[in-house]
Amino acid sequence: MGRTKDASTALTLDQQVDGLRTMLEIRGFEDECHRLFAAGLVRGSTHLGQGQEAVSVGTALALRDGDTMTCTYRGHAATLAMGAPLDRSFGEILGKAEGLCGGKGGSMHLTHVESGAMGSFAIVGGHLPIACGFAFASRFRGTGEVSVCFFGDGATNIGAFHESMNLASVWKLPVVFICENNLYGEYSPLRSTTPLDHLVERASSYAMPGVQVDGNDLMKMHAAASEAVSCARSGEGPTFIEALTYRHKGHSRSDPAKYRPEGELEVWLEKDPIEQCVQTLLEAGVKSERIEQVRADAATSVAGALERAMNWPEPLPASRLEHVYA
Amino acid sequence: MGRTKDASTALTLDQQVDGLRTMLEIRGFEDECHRLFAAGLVRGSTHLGQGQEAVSVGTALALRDGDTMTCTYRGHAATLAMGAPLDRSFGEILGKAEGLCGGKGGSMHLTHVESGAMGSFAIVGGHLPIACGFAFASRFRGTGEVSVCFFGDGATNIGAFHESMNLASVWKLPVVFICENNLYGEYSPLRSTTPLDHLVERASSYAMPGVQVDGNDLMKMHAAASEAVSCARSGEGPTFIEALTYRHKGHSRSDPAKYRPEGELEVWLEKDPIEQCVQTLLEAGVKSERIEQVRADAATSVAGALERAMNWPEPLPASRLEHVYA
Amino acid sequence: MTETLTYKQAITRAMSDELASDDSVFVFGEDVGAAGGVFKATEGLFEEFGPGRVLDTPISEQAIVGTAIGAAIQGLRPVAEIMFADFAAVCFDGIVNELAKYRYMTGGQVTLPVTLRMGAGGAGGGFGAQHSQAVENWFLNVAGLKLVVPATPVDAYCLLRAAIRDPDPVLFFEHKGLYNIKADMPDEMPTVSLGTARVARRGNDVTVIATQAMLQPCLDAATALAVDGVEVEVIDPRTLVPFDLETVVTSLQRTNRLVVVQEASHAGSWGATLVSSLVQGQFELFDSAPVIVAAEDTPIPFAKSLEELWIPSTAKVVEAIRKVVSA
Amino acid sequence: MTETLTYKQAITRAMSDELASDDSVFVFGEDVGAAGGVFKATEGLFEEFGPGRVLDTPISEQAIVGTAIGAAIQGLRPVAEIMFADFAAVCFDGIVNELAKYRYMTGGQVTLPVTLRMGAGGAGGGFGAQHSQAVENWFLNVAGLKLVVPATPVDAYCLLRAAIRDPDPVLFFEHKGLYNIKADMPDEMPTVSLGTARVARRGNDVTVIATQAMLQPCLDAATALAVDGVEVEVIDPRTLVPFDLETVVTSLQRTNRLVVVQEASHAGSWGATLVSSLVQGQFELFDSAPVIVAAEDTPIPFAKSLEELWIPSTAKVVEAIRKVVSA
Ligand SMILES: Cc1ncc(C[n+]2csc(CCOP(=O)(O)OP(=O)(O)O)c2C)c(N)n1
Ligand SMILES: Cc1ncc(C[n+]2csc(CCOP(=O)(O)OP(=O)(O)O)c2C)c(N)n1
Ligand SMILES: [Mg+2]
Ligand SMILES: [Mg+2]
Repeated sequence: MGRTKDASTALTLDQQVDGLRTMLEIRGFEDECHRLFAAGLVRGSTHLGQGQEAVSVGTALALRDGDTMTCTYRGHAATLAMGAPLDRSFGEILGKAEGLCGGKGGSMHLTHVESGAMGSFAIVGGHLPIACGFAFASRFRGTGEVSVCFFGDGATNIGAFHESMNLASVWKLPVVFICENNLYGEYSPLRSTTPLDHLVERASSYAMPGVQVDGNDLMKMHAAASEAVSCARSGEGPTFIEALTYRHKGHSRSDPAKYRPEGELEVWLEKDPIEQCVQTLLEAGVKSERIEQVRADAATSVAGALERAMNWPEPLPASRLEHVYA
Repeated sequence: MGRTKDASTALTLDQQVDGLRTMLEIRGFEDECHRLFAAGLVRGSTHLGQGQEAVSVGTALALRDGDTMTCTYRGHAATLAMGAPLDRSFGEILGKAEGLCGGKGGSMHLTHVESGAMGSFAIVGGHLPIACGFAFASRFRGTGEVSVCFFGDGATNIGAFHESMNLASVWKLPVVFICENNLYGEYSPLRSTTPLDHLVERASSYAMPGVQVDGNDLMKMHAAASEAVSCARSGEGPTFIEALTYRHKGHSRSDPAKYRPEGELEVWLEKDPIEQCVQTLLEAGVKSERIEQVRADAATSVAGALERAMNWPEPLPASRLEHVYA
Repeated sequence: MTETLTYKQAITRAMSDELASDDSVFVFGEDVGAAGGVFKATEGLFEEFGPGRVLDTPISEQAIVGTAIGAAIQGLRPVAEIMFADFAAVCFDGIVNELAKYRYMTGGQVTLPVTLRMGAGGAGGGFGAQHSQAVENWFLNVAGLKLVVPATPVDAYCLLRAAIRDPDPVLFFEHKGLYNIKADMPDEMPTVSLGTARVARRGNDVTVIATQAMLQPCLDAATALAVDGVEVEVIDPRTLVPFDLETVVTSLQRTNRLVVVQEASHAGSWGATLVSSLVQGQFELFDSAPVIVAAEDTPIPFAKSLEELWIPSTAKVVEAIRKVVSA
Repeated sequence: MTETLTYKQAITRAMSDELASDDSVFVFGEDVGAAGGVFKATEGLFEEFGPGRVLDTPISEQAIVGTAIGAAIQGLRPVAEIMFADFAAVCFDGIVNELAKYRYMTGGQVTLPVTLRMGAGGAGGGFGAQHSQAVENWFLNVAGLKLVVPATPVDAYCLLRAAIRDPDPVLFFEHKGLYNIKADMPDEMPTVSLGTARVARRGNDVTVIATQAMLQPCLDAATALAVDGVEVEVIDPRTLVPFDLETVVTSLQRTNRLVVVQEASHAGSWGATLVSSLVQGQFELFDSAPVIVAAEDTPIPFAKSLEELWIPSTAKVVEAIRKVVSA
């Protein structure tokens, strides 16, 4: 996906269309994952984020080459938004030799260092300290690179969150913490585990600027991320962004999401980031044919990527013994 | 030390005198520890808290039987304030059979469950989750017992602090978190590790009431603790108290405290909690003879306790194999 | 009518029976309440015992372990779930420095009847390197903990009850690959004490020791080798601490040959510990070098074909047994 | 003129030389900067290299380890101090689940040249159960880490430089009881690679393996036994992972008798691992049962008289050697 040159500028229409395409590819990718899982072609667990795409894509549009991104097991969107190839991402989930990690990571660990997708982490909170490390390296070398870190609402209750927020603030590290508040940590509603309605309030505990944003609105998400990124880049330190969003599926493959109050999903389906984006574009004068073309292109690229990945070979047995040490 | 029957009442003069005596005993105890250490009679490390006595004593005066207290390696004051015997506390530090823990814990682990002194913990933050457990037990059984937890300013940057504060708040546990802000974590001034001037601000991250108090003023400390304790007892949940105080000595035996700005110690010596308390009592009409008597009594009891402890035998060799399991 | 339960149901039943019979027992952890647990091992407990006895927590494993410690010191019997055992790493301090040592450091002032349940092992399920580890091996060098590794539904039930009854901290490792295995429950549940091994198959030629999911390949290997007249004894220690060395030694006195099979790499493992103990104490009993069939010395790879090579297979067990009996 | 350095000074010197020769090296941790470290092992570095290269952190070990990981992935060479090794428990997840596995899980996309220094062991100093542990044993079952346990000032220097140069995560355990021992430095410092043992004393009758503070009792025992004509070979593996098995096997081929001495209890220890490896691979070399002289299976007690009994003593080592040579 094309990145903006100057992060603080609002997105052009073309960039928005680009963002839409990425969101559509991600959606297509995750819908396929869902099918693959149901068909028994993907093992273990998989955590889908349909409905949350605008958070990752809006943020990625605010980054430039050299910036880094870390995310969670629910990290397909973020990894793809950074520019990890669709086919190799499918490949990893299918455990193929050409997978992003040679088949050794799996769905929860998609990583593509080349594009700045520095990892999906499966221990809640585990990557927040590491995101500080990327930011530290940037400051140490004076590169201006920004470290963006995605995590969930539930993750704000784990110790690593606290230590990372504090260190980032006291060291004024160029990191942007983006909490994807999708209202649930696994099956637990936020308010049952957290004594706050607005997680953004936690920022003040670290004297850090905090921003709450509609995470389903690509433009708003991009704007919030851009501002935080340029603060970070210019040495003003970290920002905490609470992006309000929702996952359409359950927590993981095995979750039918019965804990949702009736009607909640429907409300959020109405706020689907992709359809909202389409609406905005149409209103801004983009032709519906162009949108249909983008939809079709995204579908084609997903289908092509999946087909390639399905045909890739299994990893070589000897590969399992590699990469324990350098 | 006598505990108040009704925690929310202000201290009577007698109680204040009682508090003074306890502070004097603690001071005497710690001064002796200092000497013992210098004389090579205490091994390992020891963390003294001269100057911080009013925090522990003011709080302990707000508790009733059954309440519990947890503290850090700098825990002599808190343990003694709860009522742990002076002689057995000396005994523990000297590694004697009659020591509070049979000589198996040492200076950093003084524990006297009988009086509610549930432990001194040597891993920063390690006891905050445990304090939640005591509070949970109280709520589970409906006993109304309150769990009080002391820790330092530096400890507010460790993960366990965050998890404990959050859990206590969301579960409305009867726990009082008392941060003894003595301006330093080891040799690091607070502001070099923490992006806040007032740690009490951290309470809002947990929707918890936060109170800042002069930790060198016995009466104010007692008042703040009393209010928090009665909230906790009545089911209103936890409170975070930031008690401003200062340690007269270095962090541990090996620290000459060179990092202090010139004059800082002198300012705080002026605010010595014991001398302040004496002053208040004199102003309230307590005779200076009575005060002198209290000083003498405290000195005598410390000296007697130390003498007894010094004469106690070493632990039996076989005792080292006991208490690994029940 | 005999009742058939899965390993998971047996675990739920054990908690349910404990909750019913002892008011001081409570169950808590992430999503163990209304949702019945990520592994569904606490299903129904919330409905039966209510939110006062079965509690959901935030994602705060340090707070969970600490709460268990404090509650236990006050005389309750907490049963906490750590979900995937790999998450024991985020509360390792609470377990190793506080839970394991509190009683000792305080000179025995209290006991700590804490049970920490966790879904362990399960390599082969495609959960990747951070959700499949045989975490029990992390705790071997830490005095003060008991480590339970049940392999059957009956043992899962009996040992979990024993763990909850036990006055000491117990880490209870539920093997994720076994949650759905089934067994008939005896009408009267036996009492199993921690520290008693189970002989899973009798034989006189070689002693094979394995736990949990590694027992099946051992039993399969035994069946295969029986055809060739090799009689394999298979022993399931059931608990790693305390370890029933006696049952193993008694077996070794007959067989004089030892194979250990484990779902973990060799260094710092319980198998290495066992072999070391036995050669130190019973050197003369060994007619041939003992063999440990261990998992490979790498993190657990995700891809099916790689993960299968990581785990000890029946073929590898057969090979190891042939080696020790022919030496 | 030969220079004499303490173990601690050798460590400082190694960091200083690395900071001077490689711009990508930085040193950080709690109070390692202006204060020079709780153990004073970073004294002078802050003054020499400034606050950009030598940094104080909050009390946040998880953040420290994570920062090291992220910085290393980006090509820096972080040297982090965890102060007392026991505190590795509060950042165990970062070390075991992230640091050790990142390279593997990502299919080798990067290397992680992280060095985590920690003050380990030191039982005997009266620091109690939470500040004296031989923490290296917690990490044995975790693939992806290298474990270094230097015993002398020269090795401390050489191995720390090797650790910082190494492309993989290295846990560097500085024994607190050795910080003040002194040695003459050679004019030209040798290069020591991780995974090469050092023969501390030659002998043909029995091979004794020990690390760090346990070497002295072994050497003392060797001296004592020499009087009786027992020639003891003492080997210091210097690194536990990688482990130089070859040097040990070569010795065993001559002596056929083995004693391991360690400042840690037996279960899950490096000694048990070594004995298990050797009897599996070199069974025929053993003329008698190997013996491990281990610390007692309890937390470390505080009182001097108890703590002394916890640690393997020269007398116990002598006894063990006598036992294996006479068997
Ligand atoms: C330390 C740790 N504890 C528990 C888990 C199990 N777990 C996986 S995802 C999850 C919920 C996380 O919720 P949230 O942070 O809101 O992210 P979301 O899944 O909603 O994206 C939990 C508890 C884990 N992976 N790591
Ligand atoms: C997890 C952990 N990290 C580091 C230490 C070392 N340490 C002991 S005391 C201390 C400073 C604590 O400062 P603070 O919380 O302000 O308490 P104070 O000592 O001032 O009473 C540190 C870093 C420790 N014991 N545990
Ligand atoms: Mg969520
Ligand atoms: Mg302090």
